[in-house]
Amino acid sequence: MQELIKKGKELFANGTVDRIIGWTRGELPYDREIRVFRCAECFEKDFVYDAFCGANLSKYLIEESGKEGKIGVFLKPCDSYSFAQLIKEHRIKKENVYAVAIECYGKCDSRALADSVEDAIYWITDNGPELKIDTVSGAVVRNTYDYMLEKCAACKTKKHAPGCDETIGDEGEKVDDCTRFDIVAKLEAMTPEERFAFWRGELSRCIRCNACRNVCPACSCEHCVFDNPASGISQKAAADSFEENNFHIIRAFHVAGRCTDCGECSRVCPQHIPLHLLNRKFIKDINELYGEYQAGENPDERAPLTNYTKADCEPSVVYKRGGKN
Amino acid sequence: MADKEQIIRISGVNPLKCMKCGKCTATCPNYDEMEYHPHQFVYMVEHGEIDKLMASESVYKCLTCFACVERCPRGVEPAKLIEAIRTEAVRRQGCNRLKADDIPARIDDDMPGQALMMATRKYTR
Amino acid sequence: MNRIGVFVCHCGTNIAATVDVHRVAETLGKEPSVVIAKDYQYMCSEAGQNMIKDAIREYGLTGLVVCSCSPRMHEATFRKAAASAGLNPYLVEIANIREQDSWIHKDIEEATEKAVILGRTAIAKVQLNTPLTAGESPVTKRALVIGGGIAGIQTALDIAEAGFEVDIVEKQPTIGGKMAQIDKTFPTLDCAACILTPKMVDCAQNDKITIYSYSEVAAVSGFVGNFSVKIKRKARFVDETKCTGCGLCTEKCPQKKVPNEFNLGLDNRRAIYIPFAQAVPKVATIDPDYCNMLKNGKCGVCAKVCGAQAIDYKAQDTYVEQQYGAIVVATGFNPINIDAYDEYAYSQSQNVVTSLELERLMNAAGPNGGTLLRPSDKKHPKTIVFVQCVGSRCDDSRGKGYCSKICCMYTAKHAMLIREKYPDTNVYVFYIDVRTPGKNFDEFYRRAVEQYNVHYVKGQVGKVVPKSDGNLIVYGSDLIEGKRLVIDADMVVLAAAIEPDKSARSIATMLTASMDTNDFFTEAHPKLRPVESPTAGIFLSGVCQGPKDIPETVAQATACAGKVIGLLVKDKLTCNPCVAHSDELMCNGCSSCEKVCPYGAITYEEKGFRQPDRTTKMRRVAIVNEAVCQGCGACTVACPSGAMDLKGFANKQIMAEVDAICL
Amino acid sequence: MTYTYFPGCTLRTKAKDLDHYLRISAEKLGMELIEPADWQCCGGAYSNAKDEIANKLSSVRIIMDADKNTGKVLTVCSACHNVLKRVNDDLKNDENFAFKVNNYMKPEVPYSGNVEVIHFLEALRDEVGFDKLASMVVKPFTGKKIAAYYGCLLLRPGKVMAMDDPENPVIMENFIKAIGGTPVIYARRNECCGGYAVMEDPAIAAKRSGAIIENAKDMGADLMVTACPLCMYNLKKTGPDTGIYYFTELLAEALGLKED
Amino acid sequence: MSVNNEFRPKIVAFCCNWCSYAGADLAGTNRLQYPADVKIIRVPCSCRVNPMFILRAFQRGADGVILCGCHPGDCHYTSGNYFARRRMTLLFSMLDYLGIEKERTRVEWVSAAEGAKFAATMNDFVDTVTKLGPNRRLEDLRCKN
Repeated sequence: MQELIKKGKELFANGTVDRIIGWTRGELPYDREIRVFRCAECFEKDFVYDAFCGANLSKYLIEESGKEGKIGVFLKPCDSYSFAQLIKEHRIKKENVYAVAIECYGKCDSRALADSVEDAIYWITDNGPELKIDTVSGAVVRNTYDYMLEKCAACKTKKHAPGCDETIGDEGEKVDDCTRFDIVAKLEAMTPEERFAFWRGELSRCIRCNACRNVCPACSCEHCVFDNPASGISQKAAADSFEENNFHIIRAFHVAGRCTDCGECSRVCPQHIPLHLLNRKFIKDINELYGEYQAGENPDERAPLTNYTKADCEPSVVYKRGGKN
Repeated sequence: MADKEQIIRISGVNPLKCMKCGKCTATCPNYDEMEYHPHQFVYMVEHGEIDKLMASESVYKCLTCFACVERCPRGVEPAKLIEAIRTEAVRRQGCNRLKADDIPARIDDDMPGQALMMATRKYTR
Repeated sequence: MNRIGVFVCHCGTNIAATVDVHRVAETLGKEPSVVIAKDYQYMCSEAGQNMIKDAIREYGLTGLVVCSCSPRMHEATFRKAAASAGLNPYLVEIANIREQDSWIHKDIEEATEKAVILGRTAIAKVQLNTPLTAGESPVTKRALVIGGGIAGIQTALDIAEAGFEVDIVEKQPTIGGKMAQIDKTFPTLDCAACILTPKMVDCAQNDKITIYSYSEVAAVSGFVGNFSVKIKRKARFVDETKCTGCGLCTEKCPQKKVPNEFNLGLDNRRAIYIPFAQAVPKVATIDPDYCNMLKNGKCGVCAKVCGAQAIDYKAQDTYVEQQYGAIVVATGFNPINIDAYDEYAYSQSQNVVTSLELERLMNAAGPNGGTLLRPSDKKHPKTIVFVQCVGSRCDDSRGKGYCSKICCMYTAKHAMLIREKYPDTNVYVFYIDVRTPGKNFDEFYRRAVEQYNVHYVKGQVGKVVPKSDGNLIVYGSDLIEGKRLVIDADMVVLAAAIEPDKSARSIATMLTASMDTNDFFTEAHPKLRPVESPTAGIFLSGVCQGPKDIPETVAQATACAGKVIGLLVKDKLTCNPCVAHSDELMCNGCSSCEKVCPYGAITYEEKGFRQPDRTTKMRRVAIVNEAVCQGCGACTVACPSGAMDLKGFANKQIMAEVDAICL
Repeated sequence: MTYTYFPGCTLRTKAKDLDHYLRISAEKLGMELIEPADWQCCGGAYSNAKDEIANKLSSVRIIMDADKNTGKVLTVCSACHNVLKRVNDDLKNDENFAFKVNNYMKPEVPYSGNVEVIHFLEALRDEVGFDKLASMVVKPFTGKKIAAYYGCLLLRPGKVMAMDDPENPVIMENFIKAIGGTPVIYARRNECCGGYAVMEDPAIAAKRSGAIIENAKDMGADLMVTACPLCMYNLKKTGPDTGIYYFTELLAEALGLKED
Repeated sequence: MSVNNEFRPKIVAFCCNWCSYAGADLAGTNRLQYPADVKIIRVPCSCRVNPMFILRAFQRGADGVILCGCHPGDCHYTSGNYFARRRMTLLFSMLDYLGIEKERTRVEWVSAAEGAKFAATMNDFVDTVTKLGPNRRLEDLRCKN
């Protein structure tokens, strides 16, 4: 963290940026909020980078990069793909952003951590993998790795997407034994009845709070199709169970081929719906049917849904693959 | 009474596909031995004249060599029709074309067993 | 408030026999916002159209639904009627209750119920229709003709006659096509070369016509009025502008064993050649597959003898890029490969020939100088058997399902010419049917029988057995006499089916013009628009559209030219107003739409937007070029925000249709 | 290359030569033949009647046996080959037939059409290769004009037998070239010899076979070869007793395996 | 009118204007029968069909949705059906993943010349959907107004 603060101050000092977007402490000891720092002093004072900084900053740059001046940003590997993808889609004006690639060893699922401690927490100190938790009845110690966010436990890469201006620390590698498709595969192997029951159980909890939509870097439309009366599907709340499905299928379809699998949707869902399993299904299908594709990785590559080959499989391939009948 | 539908069913042949070009008859190697020729089989089945065909010696003259089947421009397969009629004929009681008693006189030392086997299949129940 | 009029057509009994049209009108009349619902015998008739026009004026209709035949048939008719009564033509919707209802169902109850639903669906859609005005696009006043046979030549000449530039692309070294190979033409028996070659020369001399011979179409982009075509000019290793066509090189070339394709391989030519004496352009071409110089650098004779110094062994393929307003397909035909019919022994005996080979054998410029000699031993044939329908009229597994149309007549011609020239030759024609519709055609056939005593036998040949002396034992059935004929013949002539040229398939793909299962080009309407492809700006000339004889081909070629001229005289084309439109307030500028647009119709610009806080924010937004957009709608689905929509087929409209069907 | 070899009845009796020369040649060519211990007749003739099941069951047994070992049935007798290939085709493509057969035979695993029935000629062409065969020839038939007689069973129906072009076959001609001979092409090589009609009326077979031999001789043949014992019988009965051979005999001779 | 309680599915067919809609017309011209349960919506190209339309159809009670377009390579707009092919493949796979019977959705390429194929396809699809029965798995998802 100190290295990051040093870098931030330097960027302010040499005039590279006039503001930096970063994480800061929130209300609760494990809450981290997003803040735009406008001076080196406030940055030094309030900037935080620790086990609770899971939030992906790239989406905020759509708005921020449209403003005058240049903004600095720290990007974890998974965030950097969203950033690159948004540049590719002309949403972020790269010339107004100074991006610093930073290392990440996995972030903590604060809700799970809080649930593991009986007493009220009033402070947490991140000592590397060890978290010292001060509660009203005394301190306890937890290991970050035992309370990792799903997206970090199934981390796909420690390597940044191209497009950052500089890197702090060593550039990582892709994770060879990435497990992110395991649950998708498990679902695929179920019978349709089982799958239906599974998804009904999950999606029926949706309260249409739109948290997933609002956090998603791919879901960054000026006006969401669900708010567009001309789309024929605009709606504010899930009127019935179909609407829940409809919303999530369409949302997943709209980001298919553009979703970088940053996992933010599931992280923020107050109902703990594993929304990433929808996105990962599309990613898995795309990889299997049209060749490996990672959104944001290659600025010149066409997205799978705006591309085709004459030899593409027919939709009837669906009848042959997937799970049991 | 032999039924046209029965013949069509067991042969799997649709005589209506015939465009009456006569190529089957032209190409039949055993034309000279037959009273009714392949195209007539097709035509007569179409018109339900099964009994006439069944009673004719022509039924036993077909070599099932499939020349007519292979060369028919419309895919009519006359030989299958003829075989269906022959099958119907020999399936009837006492209608075996080849009688056991007649066989010894028809074979000689060189004749392969295959001839007898095939003839039995083609001429008897 | 919408005021919708519904009109239900009986189409005589076509609809009314299966659909209770009164009930449909009555039921739909009760739909909200429907102010008038009527049924009538023929809505497309003048009386029917007047009924619609009157209703538009009387009720002040804001939308019109016609329940009738397919919109592909009469949508334009009813739009025109609406427009003439002051209703925007795009406020008209058709419910297809004929092709997709009355004609495919038998149960009146079911068909009526479906008609009501289809009517409701159209009502649901029309309420969301908006008035549309068509834009305009310019027309490039130049036409491309693909194929330089008689069809392409005639079309090109007619277009040039009207004063427009025309380019002919021909893959062979000369134009002329199949007709150049034919000896005489039916039913008049005039010499094919005598009537064709002057037209070829006309093409060469007409300053409006450019001939790209030995060339192929490599790529096509654009749309009606504005096609852009890349033409590949294959290296002929002879400079067309220098070659005088003297032919010296073709006499001196040492490589003499090249099968002469113009004579169908019945004799040989040199590696450098001019296909035939009257070739246009009359320039030599080097065949790279046989030329020793090109293959191993050892020869160079032609370059030495060429006074014009036209030979260039280093020539490469070149490309020409040209703009056109219209494209004519005249890719023609070929006889099929008859290997699959070897019961006729074509592969076993030289004396079994195809009809086109016989044309060359009888042609004065052919391998025998016009004397009919049988190929194996150059003897005069005394008995010739013609076999009709070789590969035509077959079921799908055996050959072509269609009648090749020209064989009956050319066989009568061949038979007649042989009997005329060699009265001692016996001629048999085995036929399944003799088909001679056409002016003076049956008379011609009867002359062959009555005047020339050609033996027409109703039946088919089943087997041909060649003998070592070159004779052929022909087994054929005579169905009228009920017997089999065994004929000892000198020659057998096979009327091989014709099929579209193999190059047509790839051309169709480049032009996005549709083809039928036999690879013949589909016409926009089988009866009413026979020379146009369904793809706007693409026209069809000759056999590429279906089997035709020369008179029909020329007639169609001229008709096709008429259609092309009709297009090229226009300065502007009315565009399809059903095009994509981006709502800039919703647009993210993400470029997804641009990536899927096949026409490059979408561009982006930075635009300022007033914010609630009175500042202006610059955003990248998509702009659709309405003249270029063809209205496929690919962009509408690629757009994540729904900013992109298609006029006439808007998201809301299609959803309304879905809802009405599922109600 | 391992095959389930089905010789068929005739090869054990009247057509021992066809079998014997095949076996010694196959060994030389590196083909391993496994002859099932308890094979039975193929059924003799394929029944074209759609309602005939029983006639085809003996063929089904042979095919199902092969399914358990090599997956490839090798035959040489034209009749056996025709019956086995067509029954196998029915098993693959006639759902109704396959259903009834599986019901009746009750195999442990239902047969789903994995077995391939191939003729010895096909094996020579596709698996040994005529080029390789030619390289192994020690006594070529140089200068010999040899007429291949296909008959009808080997080629038809063309779609099912799929061995070669039914009207313009080349497989035996290429075989003849491989053993050094000059093939003679004549139109009646794929016409019927009279077949089983010899039982009905020997005169029919005599006429059919006579025309074939005459055609072959007229086109210049010194020798004729066939794959079928019944063709062999009919041809020999009609024509000369010499000059007509099973193709396997010429093969063995060319490979230098023929005794005497 | 006899009361018939047998299940009749609701089928929505999206047909591209250039090939499949014309193919459907040809089926009509040739009087080839297929069940009245099929209702066709004309779209300019198969690529115009938004997954939202298909979901909407199911929402409103359709038992099956079929999309017909020009054969790959023959698209009137050159490439529309290629995009449609990818979109529908992924959508159908997703529906299957959510446990919705995959046989309820289908894509078929039908040219303007294939009237017989159009009728045969519709007969087969109606048959398949009829066998599946009413859209039970989506039933509780339905929006009944």
